[in-house]
Amino acid sequence: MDLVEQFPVLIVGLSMFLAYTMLLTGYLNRRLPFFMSLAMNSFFLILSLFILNHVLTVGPIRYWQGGWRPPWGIEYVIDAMNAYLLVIVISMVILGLIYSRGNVRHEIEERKHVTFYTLVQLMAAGLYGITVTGDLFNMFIWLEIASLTAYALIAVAGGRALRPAYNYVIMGSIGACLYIFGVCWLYSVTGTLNFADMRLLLPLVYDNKAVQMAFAMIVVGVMIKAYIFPLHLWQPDVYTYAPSTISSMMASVHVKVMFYILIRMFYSVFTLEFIRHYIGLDLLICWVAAIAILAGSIWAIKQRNLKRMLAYSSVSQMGYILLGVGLSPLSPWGLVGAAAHILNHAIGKGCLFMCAGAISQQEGLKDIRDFGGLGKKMPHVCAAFTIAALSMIGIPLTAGFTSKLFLIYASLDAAQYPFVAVLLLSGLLNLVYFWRVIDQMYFVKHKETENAIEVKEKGKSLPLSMVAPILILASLCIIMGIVWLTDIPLPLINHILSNLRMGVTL
Amino acid sequence: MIVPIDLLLLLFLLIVGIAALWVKDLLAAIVLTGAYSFIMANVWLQLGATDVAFTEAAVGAGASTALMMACLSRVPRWEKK
Amino acid sequence: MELMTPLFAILCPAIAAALILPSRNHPNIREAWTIAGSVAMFLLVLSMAPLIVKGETIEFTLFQSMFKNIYIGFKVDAFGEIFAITASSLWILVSIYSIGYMRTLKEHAQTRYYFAFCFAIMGAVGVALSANLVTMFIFFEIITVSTYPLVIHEQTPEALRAGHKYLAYLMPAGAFLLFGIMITYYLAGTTDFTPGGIKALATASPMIITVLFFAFLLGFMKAAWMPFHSWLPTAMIAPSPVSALLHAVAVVKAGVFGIVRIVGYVIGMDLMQELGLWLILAGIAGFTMIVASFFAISQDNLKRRLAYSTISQLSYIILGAALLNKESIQGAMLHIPFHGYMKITLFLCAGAILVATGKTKISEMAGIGRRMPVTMLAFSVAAIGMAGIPPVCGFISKLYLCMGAWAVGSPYGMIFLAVILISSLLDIVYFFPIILTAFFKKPADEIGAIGEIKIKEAPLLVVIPLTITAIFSLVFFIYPNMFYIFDLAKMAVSQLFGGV
Amino acid sequence: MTPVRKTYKRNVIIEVTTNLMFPLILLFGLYVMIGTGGTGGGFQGGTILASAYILYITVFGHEKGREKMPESVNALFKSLGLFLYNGAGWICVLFSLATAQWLNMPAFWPVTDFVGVAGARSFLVGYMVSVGIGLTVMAAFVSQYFDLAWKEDDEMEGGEE
Amino acid sequence: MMEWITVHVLEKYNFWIAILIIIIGLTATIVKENLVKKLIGLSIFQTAFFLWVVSLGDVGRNILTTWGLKTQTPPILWTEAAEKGYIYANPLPHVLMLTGIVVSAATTAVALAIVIRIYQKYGTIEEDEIIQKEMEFERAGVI
Repeated sequence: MDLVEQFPVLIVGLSMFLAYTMLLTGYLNRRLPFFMSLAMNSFFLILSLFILNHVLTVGPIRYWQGGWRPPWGIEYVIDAMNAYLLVIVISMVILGLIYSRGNVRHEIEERKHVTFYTLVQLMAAGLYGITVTGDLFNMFIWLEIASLTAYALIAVAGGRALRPAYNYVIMGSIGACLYIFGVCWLYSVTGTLNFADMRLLLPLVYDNKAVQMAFAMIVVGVMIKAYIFPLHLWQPDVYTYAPSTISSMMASVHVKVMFYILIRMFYSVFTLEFIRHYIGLDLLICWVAAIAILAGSIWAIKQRNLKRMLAYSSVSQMGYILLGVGLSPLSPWGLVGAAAHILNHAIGKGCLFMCAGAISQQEGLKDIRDFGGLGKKMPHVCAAFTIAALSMIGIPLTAGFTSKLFLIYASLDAAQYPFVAVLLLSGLLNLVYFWRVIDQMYFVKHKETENAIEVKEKGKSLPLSMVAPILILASLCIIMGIVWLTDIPLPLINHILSNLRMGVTL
Repeated sequence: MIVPIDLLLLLFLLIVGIAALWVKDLLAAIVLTGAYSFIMANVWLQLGATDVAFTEAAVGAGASTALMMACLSRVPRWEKK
Repeated sequence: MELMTPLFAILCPAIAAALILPSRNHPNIREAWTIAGSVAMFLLVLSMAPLIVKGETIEFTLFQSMFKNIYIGFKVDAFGEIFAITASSLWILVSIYSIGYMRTLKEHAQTRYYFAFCFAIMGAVGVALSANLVTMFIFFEIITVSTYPLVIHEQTPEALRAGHKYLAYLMPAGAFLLFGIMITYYLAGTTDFTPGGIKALATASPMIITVLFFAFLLGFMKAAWMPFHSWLPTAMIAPSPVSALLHAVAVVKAGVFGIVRIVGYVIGMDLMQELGLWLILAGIAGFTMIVASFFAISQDNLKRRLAYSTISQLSYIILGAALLNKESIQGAMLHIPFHGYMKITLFLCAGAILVATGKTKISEMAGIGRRMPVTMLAFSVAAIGMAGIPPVCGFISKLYLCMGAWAVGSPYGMIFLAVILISSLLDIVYFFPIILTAFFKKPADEIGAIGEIKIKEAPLLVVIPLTITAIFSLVFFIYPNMFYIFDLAKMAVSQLFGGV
Repeated sequence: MTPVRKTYKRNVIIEVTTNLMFPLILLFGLYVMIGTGGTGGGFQGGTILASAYILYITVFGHEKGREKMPESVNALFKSLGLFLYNGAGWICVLFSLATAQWLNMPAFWPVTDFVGVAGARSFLVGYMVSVGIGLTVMAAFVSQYFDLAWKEDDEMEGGEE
Repeated sequence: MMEWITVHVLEKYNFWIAILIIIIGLTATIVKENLVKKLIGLSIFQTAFFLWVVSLGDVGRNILTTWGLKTQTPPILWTEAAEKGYIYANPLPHVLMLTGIVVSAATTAVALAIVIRIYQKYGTIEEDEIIQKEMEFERAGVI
């Protein structure tokens, strides 16, 4: 057994281990937990890169916990999709942590810092767990760990965040229950919880109503957590009032992992044949996604609060990923688009939320209409915001363009022409609401009111720990925009397609 | 398992569950929730799930109820509508 | 032939932009970077011309993309080289002009201006040199985004509204273009520019080709064909050098360039002929030529009149491409640089008048020709060229266009010949009043003002570039092969029509 | 209703009963945790342990409760439990380097045999896991109870902000 | 018809009652304004759902005809029992539900903490009043 095959369990186990060690060391020194978390997560990043390399060169990693064989024991399976997501999740967690260093001091009372970092680390552990596991029920446990910590982290902000947090608790619990409900039904039919095993056993009972119902339940349950359009009602408030670090992490990582569950369910537990022939859900999902894309964008146009606008924008962008997932039974490019957008949206939206936090921290501004002349006061943050916004709009040479390109081609390839129009229209709607902010930042002449000067004197300049992640993410938007255009990710994509057994490679 | 007892317990379960949601007094509601959990534990015992029953008795009927009570000591006792 | 030159040419403005940003507090250094970048780019672009005249094609693949048969790279053929030479040579002059213009008017946010300008030019030259539609689209969008800060340079609510209008037209255009590109790739499996059209498209159904054609036509809204033209006059709120280079050359010519590319290199002449699409395109072009000229007559604002003139002239190029024969296409290709030189002269003159007198309206310009003889002389030369009167280069391209229309032969050809001639006549109608006003009309307030208003020529840095462009417009008539342009056009046509 | 902060009222019977019951409940919790002869039961046991503390806190008030279970000790228990649980897994990894597997109990057997507790075998690891879970659960529930029921002195009734 | 009822309703009364309680709980979770009541609804919903799943693990129940004790043991398999051919309940759903109970308890705790914070902030735990207060605060510019 290779050493690298230990790494998945090392990442998950050590994350949990670390979280509680941080809690203890918090009593010795309040600052220590942050550094411990940062160091260990950086270590995990290296490990995850090794895993990615191993997966791409050798093949999927299968790890049996406790030496129990898969149908009974819990299996960790890492194929290309997991490894890719794991790298994204860990790097976004690291950047979020660095950002939180400056931001948390501003938004959260000092005595809660240790708990805050512990919870963040626990949430990260939950997300890593979801990513590596190959067992339906184990996934539920990690899902709940990630969700429970998220509830708490949102409520940490206090004030307006509380009611949204409570709503999220209720909605999230219902979603998790639906998920586990579906899993139990599947179990009652097949008697196994392992992805691979279930994939083998399920085709015999695809006709079974229980299986189809279970599929629907799982999908709806996960969709609540991933705030697909009609189920998104808890989300805008949460993203608006949560601490900026958490908004950023939720938007960039948490929801991506939820989507990962969806993708797993579609292609690792169920198969393309099931989705296409037995329930015919593929097009329904596409239409839901299309409505989400348009509705999210239209709602975003109506918003005045920057973070709320970004939240609705996220609703719309989740539609992109769902559209990719929905199209992939018909065209492999759909999955490519979804996989690409998972990364592109993570870096883009992460950056935007971080910028929103930075702006409200330094200048105390939340309303877009007050942003006049911000480009001069906070040049770096505004430049990063602009780049990330362009990426969201889908201007070429930014990351967002490539995912749009893949998705448009997927819709053409699948002969679903309405979605081409939806995607193009959505790009224009994104333009409307993001351009408003860019206009305000750079081009609108602002009145140099006394109030503004006062604020400027009062506000300290941002610490490097906040600006650095923002700039890194903004530059990643451009770097990834070019990398996705090249054929560098092709092996990864081919691995993902073959591991999810799409039957085709590019 | 003994079916009459099983049925009886399930009936209780239904009644207690509805009652817990019905009453305006939150204290009563919480106590009824505890009762509900405890009856549920009995049902599970009937179903041969001793370990789950045990856990539910400890966690659902015990700890959760205690936590809710603790919470109730700080929020109003009566539901408004 | 594999050569890195196109890449270096594209990188020149990008590097200049990167250097401009840190030296924002030192205006002289900043502008030195701009000029250095422009000269370097021009030399690099020009250095490719001799090779291309010999019939070579310079290719450089940057990288293969995830799509099969789509690579991001450059392929310099004769047609692209014409546009690249035009844009890059004019950039040098406009950079010099900008320095004089911006400093005299003490404009704000000059760093942003130069920065965005570099990217806009990069986009234009990138469009010229790109090897396939995807690469072209990337540079197209770079043009759109980078010209926005230039359009709203004034930052007044009015300018912002103009900028929004600009985006509201060009961004949907980008969406249509992307749609067209994806359809092309879906149908043909490639988007490379192939002289004579992509073969695989010939087998597609006529319906889809028609849809594709209209998608591209809408996508190249930058060509300002009617009725999707109104962003162009609105965008004239930008500073004069911007109007000059971008809205007479870079942006709009990129759109026209795209249409010619589509006609000649993607859909192909045969298919255009077969499906009758050429008639639609020629009809749109002819309509635009006439109507825009009428619009121009009624404008009092000089720059707006020039804008409508631009719209009209751009359609000459579209018409040339639509008529689908050697002469017309050669005329279209020649009209790109020639019109560029003439129109930029006009815009630079308008800017010079603004700098010297602060006047923008034609009715206020009475007698200005006597105070600013050099400027108005240059203006007259360019205006004569616009109307297609020798000895200015506009005559040559229009001659070829007329020959092309004649060569079509059918009644349609005669109609379009008439359209070209009428439009030229209208050119005279709206340009000569300006010249007459400037030289022969006495200013109304001359008596009271003669002592106080000392109207002189604009600063030297402003006057020199416009003089040079005017002289070049004349030189092109005598020696059309300057910068290899005539040879390149001939080569492009022979490539298109199968090496005759 | 107008909640009035009443001073703490002592009730001898309840206090004495609680004092009597407290160790017994703890004992029962421990029995559930490790006394049943196998793995499992950690969570239930932990809850029962916690219920003992919750009873104590309810009867004697928070101040005395905090004396019984200070915050730092609580955090220590919370962490310690997880260390035990997680550590059992890591120990197994360490002792089974050839086929290193997390929580692979058979890997631990040679060691137990060597030490001379062959009869315990995997139970040793099982106990570690159980006790770990139990401790964490107990500490978590107790701290939750503290947090929920702890009325800060400056807390205003009616919730004016 | 009778047979259908017997097979689908009477023999599966556990499931039916569980579904009934699930519906009641879910309705309460959504309809009730009081936050604690919402939570109670959620807890009832979750527990009923666990009942549903545990019923799955109860193998071989064809009881209505054979009233009385059944050879069924707790899910611990020892050799003797296996030799004697005892039917034992499937342990896996139980294990799953153990975890589920834990999760529901944790959810309850988190939600209760948030409820208390909400009460401290708004002085009420009725959702409509909270929303009203939020709007008032917003108008007053407190938040």
